[in-house]
Amino acid sequence: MTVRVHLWSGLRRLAGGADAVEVEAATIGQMFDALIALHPGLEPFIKAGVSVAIDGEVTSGGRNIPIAPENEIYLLQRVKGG
Amino acid sequence: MRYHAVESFEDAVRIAASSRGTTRFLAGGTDVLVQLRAGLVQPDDLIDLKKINGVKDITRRADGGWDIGAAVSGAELGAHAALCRDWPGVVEGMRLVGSTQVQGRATLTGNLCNGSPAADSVPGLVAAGATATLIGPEGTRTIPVAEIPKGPGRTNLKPGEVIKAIHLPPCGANAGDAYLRFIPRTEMDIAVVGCAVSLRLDGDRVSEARVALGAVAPTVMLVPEAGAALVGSTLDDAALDALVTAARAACRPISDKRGTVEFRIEVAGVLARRAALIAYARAKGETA
Amino acid sequence: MTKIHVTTTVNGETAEFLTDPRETLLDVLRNQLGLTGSKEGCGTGDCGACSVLVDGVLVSSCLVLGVEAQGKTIETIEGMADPKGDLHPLQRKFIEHAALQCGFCTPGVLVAAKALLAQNPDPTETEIRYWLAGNLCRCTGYDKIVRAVQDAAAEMRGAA
Amino acid sequence: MPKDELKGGFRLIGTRPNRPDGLDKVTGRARYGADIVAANMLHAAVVRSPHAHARIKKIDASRALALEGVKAVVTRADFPTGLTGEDWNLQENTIAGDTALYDGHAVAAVAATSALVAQDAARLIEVEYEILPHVTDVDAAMAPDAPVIRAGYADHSVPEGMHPNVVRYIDFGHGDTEAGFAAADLIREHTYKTEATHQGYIEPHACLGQLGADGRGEMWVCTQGHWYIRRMCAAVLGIDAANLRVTPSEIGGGFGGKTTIFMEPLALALSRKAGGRPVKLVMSRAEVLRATGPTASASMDVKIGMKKDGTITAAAVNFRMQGGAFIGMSPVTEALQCAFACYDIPALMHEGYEVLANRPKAAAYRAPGAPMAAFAVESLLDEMCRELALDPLRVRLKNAAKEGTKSSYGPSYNRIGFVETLEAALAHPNLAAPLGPNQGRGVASAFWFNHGGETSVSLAIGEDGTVQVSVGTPDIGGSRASIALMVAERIGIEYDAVRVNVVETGALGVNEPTHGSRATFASGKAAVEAAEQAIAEMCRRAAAEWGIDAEAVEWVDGAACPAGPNAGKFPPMTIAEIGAKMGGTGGPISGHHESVPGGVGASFGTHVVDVEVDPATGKTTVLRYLVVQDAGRAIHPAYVEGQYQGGAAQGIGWALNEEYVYGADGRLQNPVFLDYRIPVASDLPMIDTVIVEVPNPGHPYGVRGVGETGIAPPLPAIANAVAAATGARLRSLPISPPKLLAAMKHK
Repeated sequence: MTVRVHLWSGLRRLAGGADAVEVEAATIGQMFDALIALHPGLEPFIKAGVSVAIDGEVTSGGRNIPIAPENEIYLLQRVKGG
Repeated sequence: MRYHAVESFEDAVRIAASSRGTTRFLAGGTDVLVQLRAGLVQPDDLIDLKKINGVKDITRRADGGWDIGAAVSGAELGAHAALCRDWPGVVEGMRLVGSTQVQGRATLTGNLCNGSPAADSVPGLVAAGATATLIGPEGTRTIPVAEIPKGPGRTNLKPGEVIKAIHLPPCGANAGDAYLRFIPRTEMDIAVVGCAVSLRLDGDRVSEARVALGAVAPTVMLVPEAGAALVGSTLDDAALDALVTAARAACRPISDKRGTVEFRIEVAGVLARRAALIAYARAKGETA
Repeated sequence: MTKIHVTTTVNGETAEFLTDPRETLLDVLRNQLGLTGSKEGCGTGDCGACSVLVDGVLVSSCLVLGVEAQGKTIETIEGMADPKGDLHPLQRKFIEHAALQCGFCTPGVLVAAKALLAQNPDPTETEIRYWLAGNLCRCTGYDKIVRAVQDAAAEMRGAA
Repeated sequence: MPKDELKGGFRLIGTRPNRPDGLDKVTGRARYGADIVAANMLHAAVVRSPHAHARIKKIDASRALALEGVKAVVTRADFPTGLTGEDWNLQENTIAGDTALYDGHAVAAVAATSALVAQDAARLIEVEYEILPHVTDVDAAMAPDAPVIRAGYADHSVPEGMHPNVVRYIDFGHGDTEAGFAAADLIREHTYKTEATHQGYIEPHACLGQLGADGRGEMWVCTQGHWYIRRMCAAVLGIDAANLRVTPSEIGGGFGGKTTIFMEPLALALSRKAGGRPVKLVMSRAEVLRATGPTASASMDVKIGMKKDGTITAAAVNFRMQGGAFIGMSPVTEALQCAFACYDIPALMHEGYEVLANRPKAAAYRAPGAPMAAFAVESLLDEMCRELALDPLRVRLKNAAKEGTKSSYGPSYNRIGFVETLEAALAHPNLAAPLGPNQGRGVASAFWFNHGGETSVSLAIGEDGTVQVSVGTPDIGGSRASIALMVAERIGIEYDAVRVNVVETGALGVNEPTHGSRATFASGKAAVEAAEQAIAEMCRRAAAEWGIDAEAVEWVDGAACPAGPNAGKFPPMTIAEIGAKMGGTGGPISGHHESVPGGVGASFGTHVVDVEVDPATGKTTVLRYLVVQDAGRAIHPAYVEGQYQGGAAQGIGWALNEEYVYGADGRLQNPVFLDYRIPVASDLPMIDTVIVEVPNPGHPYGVRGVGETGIAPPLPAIANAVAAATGARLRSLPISPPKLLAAMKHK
């Protein structure tokens, strides 16, 4: 399954300038692995921890969370709270 | 630290004189305990004055003036209706010190002896022409309150000297006083500027006036030029402008975390004007 | 360091303790008498969390020495409900009005509010706010505290 | 969960029962961090650096150790080496290594038989410092000549050529900003600054720690999150997390500041060194202000393009924030993400820098980053509305983000309630209140994400049919009550029949702290899930008793009932009956839920404030204050209002009076409540609230978090009101009288 992953602009420099990248993945974990394989420059950011928003909802970023082509997928910098 | 609950000023003075280390007198304790706790001062001898006979008394003298004991709290001052009638400005200055809780303990003498140029009760006392009786190893003396502050945190009390009582002159007829301070909140702050005005009227005209400023110089100070600006006037705009100019001219403030030089000078004039209007209204018997 | 023996009355009961003269009344209440309802928020008389009554006068117990308690009558939050456990109207109204969030300032606010109502049974909003200006609360914005005091005052006036 | 419950019609939800911990808290019985003692307990005190930046050349504790009653002294040498990343940061902040990095940085700690002896001993520990150049201001710390606080900590994101104090760079955005600005009728650009502020919780940090030579220990501590305390202490001390049992005390306020460790490992290290005797460590207020986790100070550039009708065509921001001498602490990312989150803007660019400075390690503070961002963006928006003579609320309405809007930080919004807050504000009577001379009205809006986070909840049915719920999120503002309401609502029993306990680390799986406005959302959602499990089991027990299929049993009003006439004719079996005989029907009945809950619903708020400014002194008085915020659904409205009012009060303090004041020597000048001026009762009016309810579809009862959003709008709302009252626009906080008076003279 091909999913479309939107990157924040700081990541775009490391992914050939595109604001979204298409990878083959059925879970968030597969998506991370595919992104790193495609653009190794993304690895330190992903390893440092990112949040993943699926259809507008910020998830925990758990690797087993399923994703599908119809989902709107965004990588976000991790958010804290008070 | 040794704690001494003495029963006379003579005992207090004797213990202070015989102490080989640091001595502190305890009246309300609202400054001393803070300093103790912060480690700013580590007294060897702490002499509690509150058990001395008469230190909690507020007494009207035969001449109509008032004697206020060294351990009279702000709350007690504020509860004394006759004193409040005579010297509302003196009392309101003291009543601005700290919270309700602090008022239960804090005293005029403590506020004075702390030596802060921002002490809220001191401008009112200075404007009123109050005096203080001091007792020390060399005996007893009475001096104007205005002569007690020496600089931030310092007083002109001699080593081992302690204030027994504060005396207010008779307020007399057609007199009024007022104290105002500026703080950024409504309560619980140290004055950025303070101003007391004490005046007497002859008809509508000011016959005597004394103006004291706080937090705009190393000590609370009497500003004779500011008082003079009011004398002879009906507190018209020209007189008030002259008061403002004189008050500002006397300021020698610093910039610190609580305010800037420019702000303090500006606001000193604002408060002088407002305090004069209140004092004037009080002297005329209007409630304010 | 020599300790001093002090006899005092706390919430109607005689209490005795030995205190280092540097210890505050708050230290003594909390550490020696086990009355931890009075809190230390600042130690400098600025927050009111340690409010108690000494001989009926509202004070910050962090600004009173333990030795000064000799022969005095102290009232703390632990003595506010009646001995059977029935809450003071202020305590009840604070719960009902959600006038506490974290609850840390609450004992001090209650003791201070009780002292206010003892001398002014019908305080205005402004009087309540200025009386309680020395009781810092960081959670509530004071709105519900003021309402709870007003409501308790009304009830107490009605009951009197 | 039946979705029709989102429509309302509840028995308990939305009511205002007394909180279960109320009695303890009004009688002084509730036990906070410093309220506990242990047998054979020692007391600790901490030696702190008086310098903003200094090399520690020598620490001599011999005089302290010679004092009678002193049992242990620890320095960095007593802690393990080799930590990395945030663990190393935590250790470094707990106790300085070779360099003290800020005024108040812990250097050594001592345990003794009394607090007074510990304090005396701390004064006897001699530390020799070599003073190093320091910097505390964020812009100064980025300047080419700024002293380097720590070289080599910049992460991969920082562009080349930046000062080594710049440790992180963030940028994101969408659309064509160049074209967007070209389409604007009015473009304005300004720089805004906010000073650091402190959460100002009234309870200072306090803990009682015990650690034996075997690496097993216990801790009692006031915290928003005891699993965080456990993990962080274990890491800093090099012990196993499971060997440290952490029990949370009642907590005297946190607001984000109690989500991390500051001095807790010192108590444990002292205990270990003192033969395992328990050690109590309580901070003074000055220690809290100097050496816990205030928020960041910020310097922010904002540029907005607007059409004459108020349509925002493009915007760009560049934020710089320092979060102390430690990487990862400044909330610059969150600030950027919140900056334009209220609006639907076609072209946006966000850039931000995280900067090191000689200040304490910042911690979270209520919607971290959002207040600063709101101050900058909402102030500029207000200026432009005035310039174009447009109504500021209607301009916000025109540009408001809605369901489906692509958010400023990336993903599209689900159902959100921003428009509803604006409409409610427009309809509120405060907006029609007449204004007198020197008075002005200001409005502002803000957004906060809210958060799910790791959550573990257990629920057990009692023999009498009452229910006990174990949660891991400390109750700061009434969450026991809100969770009990939801569980009681779902099970169909009385509110008082549910007891919610905040339990220690040994009793549940890992829980994140009470932060991110998550306690009622996440623990509440998990508690409802756990209740579902228990209900299913109770239905099974009833079915077995009746000899019918479990599917033929439904749960109605606190009892198992046959589902429809075909299931059989049995009288309802109540929870009390099921509980009474559960020992014979299969054993204890409980429910358990663990998750990182999704479905988090963002919360938007709009505030309206009226102020009066004394033209002669520049003193601002708040006359009237209105908070409108979307709660999703208010489970216990009184505590929702309390969050709104408390957030507003903190924001008002930040706007008018609160600030960290550092001297030229790098020392904090105002580490007492006398000079760190939080609002007192007489500073504030009653704070009016409107609870907007646009249910969050991701929560069984529609809850959004409500705790954080409310702190952000007051900063710009007050600045906007002051500008309306005086014509003077302050672009730096606080709006202190000296600053405002000067601005009024020079406008």
